[in-house]
This record gives sequence, structure tokens and C-alpha cells, in this order.
Amino acid sequence: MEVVVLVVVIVMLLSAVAVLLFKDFLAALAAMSVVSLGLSFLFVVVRAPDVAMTEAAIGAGLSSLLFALALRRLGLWRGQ
Amino acid sequence: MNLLVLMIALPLLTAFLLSSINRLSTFAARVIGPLVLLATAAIGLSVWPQLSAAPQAIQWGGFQAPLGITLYADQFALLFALAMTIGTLLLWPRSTENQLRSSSLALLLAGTGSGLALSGDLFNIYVFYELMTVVSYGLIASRGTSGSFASTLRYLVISGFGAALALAGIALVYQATGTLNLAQLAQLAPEKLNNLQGFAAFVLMLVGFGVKAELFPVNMWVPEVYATASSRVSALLAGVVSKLALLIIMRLLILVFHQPEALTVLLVLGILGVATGELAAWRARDLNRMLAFSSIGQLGVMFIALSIPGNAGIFAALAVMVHHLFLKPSMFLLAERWGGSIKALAGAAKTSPVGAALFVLLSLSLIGVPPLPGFWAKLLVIMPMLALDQPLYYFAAFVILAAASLEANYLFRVVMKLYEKEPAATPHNAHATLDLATAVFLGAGLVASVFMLVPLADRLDGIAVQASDVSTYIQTVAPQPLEAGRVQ
Amino acid sequence: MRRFTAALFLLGLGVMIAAIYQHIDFSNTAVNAGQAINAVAAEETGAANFVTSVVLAYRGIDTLLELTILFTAAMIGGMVLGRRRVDAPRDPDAGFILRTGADLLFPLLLVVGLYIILHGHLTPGGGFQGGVILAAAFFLPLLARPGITLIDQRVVSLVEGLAGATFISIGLLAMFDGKEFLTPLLDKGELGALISAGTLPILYLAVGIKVGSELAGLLAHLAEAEALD
Amino acid sequence: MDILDSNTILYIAAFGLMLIGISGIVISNHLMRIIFGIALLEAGANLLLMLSTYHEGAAAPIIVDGNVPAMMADPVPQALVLTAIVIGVGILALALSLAIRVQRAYGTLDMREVRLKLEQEISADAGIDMPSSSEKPADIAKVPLNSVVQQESGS
Repeated sequence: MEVVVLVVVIVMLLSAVAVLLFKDFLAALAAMSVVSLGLSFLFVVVRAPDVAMTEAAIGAGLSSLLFALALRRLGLWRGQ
Repeated sequence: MNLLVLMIALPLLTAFLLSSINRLSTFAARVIGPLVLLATAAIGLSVWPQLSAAPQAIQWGGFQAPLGITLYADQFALLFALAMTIGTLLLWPRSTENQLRSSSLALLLAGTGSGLALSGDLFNIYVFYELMTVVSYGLIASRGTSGSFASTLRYLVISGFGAALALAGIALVYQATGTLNLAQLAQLAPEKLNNLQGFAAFVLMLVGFGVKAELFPVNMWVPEVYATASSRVSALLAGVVSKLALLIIMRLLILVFHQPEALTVLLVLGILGVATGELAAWRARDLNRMLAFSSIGQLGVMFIALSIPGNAGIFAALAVMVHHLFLKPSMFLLAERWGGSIKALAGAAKTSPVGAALFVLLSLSLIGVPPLPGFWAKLLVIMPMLALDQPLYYFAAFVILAAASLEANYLFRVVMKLYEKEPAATPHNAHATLDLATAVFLGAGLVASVFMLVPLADRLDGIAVQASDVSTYIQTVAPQPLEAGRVQ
Repeated sequence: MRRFTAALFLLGLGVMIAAIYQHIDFSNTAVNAGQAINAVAAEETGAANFVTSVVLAYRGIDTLLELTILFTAAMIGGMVLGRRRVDAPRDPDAGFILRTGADLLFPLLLVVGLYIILHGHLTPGGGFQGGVILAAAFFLPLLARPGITLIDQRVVSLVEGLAGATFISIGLLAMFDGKEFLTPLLDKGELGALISAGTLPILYLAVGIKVGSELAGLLAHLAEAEALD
Repeated sequence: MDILDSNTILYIAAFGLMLIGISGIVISNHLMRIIFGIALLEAGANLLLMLSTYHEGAAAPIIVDGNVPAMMADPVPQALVLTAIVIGVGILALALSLAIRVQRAYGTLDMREVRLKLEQEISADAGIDMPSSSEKPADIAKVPLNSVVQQESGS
């Protein structure tokens, strides 16, 4: 179990760094979703299924949607 | 059952229903907000006499203290809850385009501010604080100019940063003590929070709640916001909302964080706030930003006052807060029509003699000229500092005095302009009657206080003594002790 | 230079965090208000999911405020983004697959959302999680057919106002009963049954509808905002 | 793996997210990065709050089919984090809405430029001519002191 947690944490922290480093905002957004999903997994590990569900729905789902809509309106969407 | 809860619940309920009410009747939607606030203010005033004898604790939902959320009403909290309600009533937003939304926001601000003052639970305070922050974004942005949007955005970035730090501070506190109830924290703090972890939590929360209290490193938003928001909103934010954030920090200091280092941090940040704020105000060339920077300086004085250990510090801070509560809103109201550069104010006293005279009076009190209350407030801050006989406090006293001379310099620059003989290139607007009336009302309160300084000081001292009484707080809330859970 | 100072600052911050971590005492994690709640929650509120008990009963006012934050944010979002011009360019219509998918998903999401909300006091999930799904249900058609008005704006504002008002009114009802604001009412029922835990499921339904309508409103505001050109 | 028990790993994740978030806010100027930074900082703070009373071996605080576990996780931080997440998304949406409007008005999302233009706008509204310094952000503290004094005394 610890190994899995360790791997998730490493992936999460690397994606968090990537959020700040990626030039492309869409890629940064994808990395942000990875962080949220990793966080959601960690919430499952600490026995918080309610929070894990919320984090997955709001952090990974809704926030990403909000970001995507805003990026599109801001003209930061790739290919526009 | 305690009616004080209605001070929070009724404005929220009305705000939720306001747009539906508006569909039924526009007139009703316009008058119901002020009426509700009048009612809640009446409720608060009716409870006030009971509190001088003993504070009251209300358990939301009727759950026992550390499990549920507690509302703690002492005179100190109720004073600022009332200030918030009555202040919102006096400074009711008058926006032509977004009247309905502004009314909702004003109601929410009054309810939230009262709740923030009365709350006795750490996380509940955080949520109230966040709601108040969001409401202030709306009030600032309701102006609808591009400048107001940009300043709101910058404010939001700083606040978001601070709020996340405050949340981390709450996490550290909960980790150490296992409770969020302030009374129980007061019981456990000497044992569990008197260490590096507690100090870190204090600093994090100070930064988080300091954003609204215009604390030195996180106050970059102040000049921009006060220059772009409408002056009624600026008056509310600078006059009342900043005091509520300060109230939270005071409560935390009194009840939870007793480290001597905490006081040093406050003192240093307060000195820096006074120095930077007053210097920037001295350099400012338009009235709005000058008032904004001077408000940073005033808040700095309050932080310095807070850093004085013991009851004297609480009393001094309270006096400065109440003084500022009356003074700053009326100054911002006067600045409404004088928003331009100070140079353009030449001869404004002719078009608006009452406003100019009031501005002189307020300036004198702000600088601290006897016998105006500003003098006594500053005296209350400086005397105990000198009595402490420590180099840093001597320095702080010196900074406050130097700041007073700076204040005198820049405020008189404005006053000289106002009474200048030669007329300016562009004619001035006279003040809107309602603005001027409100400002005069607040100024009259200030003048009236000169004639009852002694009873007023006694009252404030009583409030300060009650606020700093930790054992009464614990007894009133009476949290049940926590026991080890069912661990095998 | 700026990067260097920033790096130095962060290094210092890291060292401080490490120092604080060294001082954290992990031995007392079992003594806390939460464990006390665990011991009495089933009896006091009748909900099998103790997180729901905390969210709606013990810390109900937090939830009310949180709803108010969403309400305020949606209101300000509408105010900031403003009304779109009639002639403003719209996104192109989505393809057949997305349109059909949206049509098929709409009732499914609605049912799932309501299910999650109504089982909030028994299983993980509740008003927030279900509310997000409801918001997605109402937002999806908008994504598939830009520009349609699924529900009248007046109905939305009525619903969100009433959902919030219901929450407060249930709280006020307790006061008429002589109890404190937001005290759970009604029979607690049998632990684990669908109809149990008194007013908590009703509160969660209000929360779900409120969260759903506010979030859908926010999403719609952002999606409807005019593009730069 | 002895020094890295799961508690330590989780705390590293929480503090790491917070640090990365703070660095995003402090280092970058682009508004979207700053908002990402705030989101990361919030995520870290949420995780920290969650870990505050985490106890290995505790069960989720839900009674399923009447079985009461020997030890349940603390439900309070879970409720708090739930609240914090929802608050966070509300403020995020607000920030993005404001970003859209600010970009429409100022044509940029670089916070230094936004600040510069904001200062110019405020000064223009107040009828003050700003010294046009394009190489550094207009900071009020950086307005030449002499010019103010001279203008004031000379008029």
C-alpha cells in the first residue's frame, strides 16, 4: 500500500510542477486534473470517501470544465 | 433559543429571496433590505443590556459545545456586529445599474459581518470570513468599471492566497488540539499550542485574516480597491470590515495564542504598516488613495496597540478601532465628490462649506489634536508602551508620533487647497445630500464623544475587560472535555 | 535576480516547514471532537454517514454559509460577465454524437444526481456531489446546442432562492419550536433506512438543488461569455 | 522504506503541494498560472487539514448495515474539507469570470501589466498625469518625490 501511495504522491507532485512549467495552458490544465485525481486517491487512502467523491467531481471535473471554458474565452485554447 | 441568531439568518434569508421579491414588487425589493437591517439592529440593541452582566453562548443546532458550532456574544462582539449592521444601513449602496444585486450583497455583508463578530468556532470564522470576502468582491465590482474589475481581481488573488494559508493554520491547530471551539482551544492552548507548531499556525492565520485587516505585507490591494470602488463601499470596507478582521485576530490572541513572539511579530508588522502607509499617503496626489494609505497607517497603529501585552493593549486597540470606525467612513463619503487630484480641489470649500469644515474636524481628530477623541485614543496607545520600557516599544511610540506629524502635513495640504482663494480650473461638485448627511452624522458622533469622554472610556474599558476575560469565555461556552476515542 | 530571490524564499520556506513538521506531535490524533461525534452521532442525528451528520447537523451553519458563497459567486459572475449581446458570435453547433449523447445522458445524470443526494445520509455522497452531477446534467445540453435556453432564467433564480430559503426556514422552524436555530427536527427513524435522520435528507436535497443551480449558472455564464472577437 | 511511513509520505504531499502553489503565485506573472497556483495551494491545505487527525487503520466514518467499526476516521476534517473544496470552486469561477473581463478591458493577463494599466487608469480618472515609465511597473512608491513637492509648493 505504501508503495502505491508513494507512486501517486510522486506523480502528483511532478504534475503539480508541470502545471507551472508547461507553456501550453491546456497541458497545464490536464496536469492539474492529474493532481486532483491523485488528491482524490489520497482521500480514499485516508478513509474519506465523501471527500474523495467531491474532489473527483469538483476538483477534477467541474474545475477543469470551468478552466477549459475560461481558457477558450481567453483565447489561450491551443489552435485558436 | 436566542434571537441573536436572527442577526445572521434574517439578512441571508432576505438576500436569497430578494430577486423573487423583486418580481412581485420592485418597491418591496427596494425597501425590504433596510427594513430587515433595522429589525436586526433592533434585536442586537435589545440584547445589549443583558450582556454587560454576563456574555451569552448560543449553540447552533443545540449541540453540546465542542461538537457543534458556538456563537459567543459578549459586548465586544455585539458592538462590532451592530457596527456592521448599522454601518451597512447608513452606507446602503446606491448603484443605479446593479441596485438589486447591490442590495443583496449589502444584506449578505451585514449578516456575515455580524456572524463573523459573534462566531466562536475557528472554522466557522474562516467560512464567515470567506463569505465576507466574496461579498466584498461583489460590492467592489458592482461599480462596473474596468478598473473596479481589475482591482477586484488583484484583491482576489491576494485573498485567495491568504485564505489558503489560514486554512493550513487551522489544520495545524486542529492537529495539535483536536478541537475548533475557541473556548476549548483556550483551555488546551497553554499545554498544546505553546510551541513552534502553534506559532506557525498563528503566523499563517495572521497572514490569512490580515488581508482584510490591511496588515503590512498583504495590503497591496488597499489603494487600488479604495480608488476604484464607490466611496460608500470603500467606507464600509475601510471603516467596518477591516475592524472585523482585526477583531478575529484579537480574539485569537486573547484566547489561543499566548506566545511572546506573536506579540513581537504584530509589533514589527504594525510599525512597518504605519511607516509605509503614512509615507505613501504623504506622497499620494489624489484624495481617495491618500485616505486608503492613511487607513493602512491607522490599522498599523491598531496592530501596535494589540501587541501591548495585557488588558491595556486590548483597551487601547478598542479605542483606536472605535475612533476609526466613526472617522474613516465619513472621510470616504466626503471624498466621493472630491475624488480627483488634490490640486484640483482648490477653492472647494466655497461650493461645499459644511463638507470642508467637517473635513477639517476629522483631520484634526485623525492627527490627534486635543481635545478630540483621536488624541485620547493615541494617548491610550502610547502611554502603556512607554511604561513597558523596551527599546522596540519606544521605537514604535516614536513611529506613531512621527506618523502623526506626517498626517498633519498631508492632511493640511488638502485643507489648504480646500480653502484656497483662487478657484480651480474646473468647478467642483457639491456633495450629495445623503452622503453629506451621513458624514455629518458620523462626525457629530465624534464631537459628541468629546463631551462624554469619561463615561465612554469607562464603557470601552468595561468591554475590553470582558473581552480579555478568558475564564468567563470558557465558563460561558462550557465545552465538554474530550476523551480518548475508541482506540484499541 | 527575481527568480533567485524567489528560489531563496522558497528554500527558506521549505526549511521552516521541515522544522515545523519535526515538532508535530502525532500521538494525540485519537483525542478530538470528531471521535466524540462518532460516539454520539448515530444517536443524536440518526444518519449512518457521520460526515453527513457533521455537515448538516453539527456544522450546519457552515454549510449554509457555503451555499451562500456559491450563491454570491454565481450572482457576481453574472454581474461581471454581463448579458451577452444578441448579435455576439456563438460557438458552432456540436456534432451529432455529442448532441445525441447529451440527450441520452440528461435523464441518466438527473437520476444519478438525485440518487446520490437522497442517499447522502446513508452512503458516501450527498448534496454537494449530487449537485455537481445535476449541474453537469443541465450544462451538457448547453454544450451540445450552444444558445438554447433549457430553463427560463426566472425559474432558475426562483429555484436557487427557494432552495436556500428552505434551508434557513427549516432552521427557523426549530426556533419556533423553542429550540436553537438549525436543530434537526422530525423523527430520526431507523439507522440506515432511506427515510431516517429527520430533516437531514430534506436539507441535503435543498443543498443539492442549490449547488446544482448555482454551479450550472456559473458554467452557463462562463460558456455564454462572449469570446474575445 | 523505514523512514518513509505513509504518514510522512502524505505530509510530504500536502506540504509539497502548498510549496509548489506558493511558488506559482510568487514567481509567475501570468494570471492563469497564479490561479493554478492558488488552486494547488488550496489542494495542499485541504490535504493538510485532512491529515490532521489521520490515524492508520481507522475505517471510514459510515455505518454500513449496522456494523460499527472499532475505530472510525474523524469526520470533522472531512466535513471541513468538503466545505473548503466547494468554497474553492466558487472563488475559482469568480476569478475566471473577472479574468475574462479584465482581459477584454486591458488586453493582457500579465499581472504586472494589469497593475500598471490599473494605476494609469486610476491616475487618469483622478486627473493626475503619471510619469510615463514603461520599463518598470508604475509603483506609487516610485513616483518621483521631488516632482510632487515642487508641484504642490509651486502652485
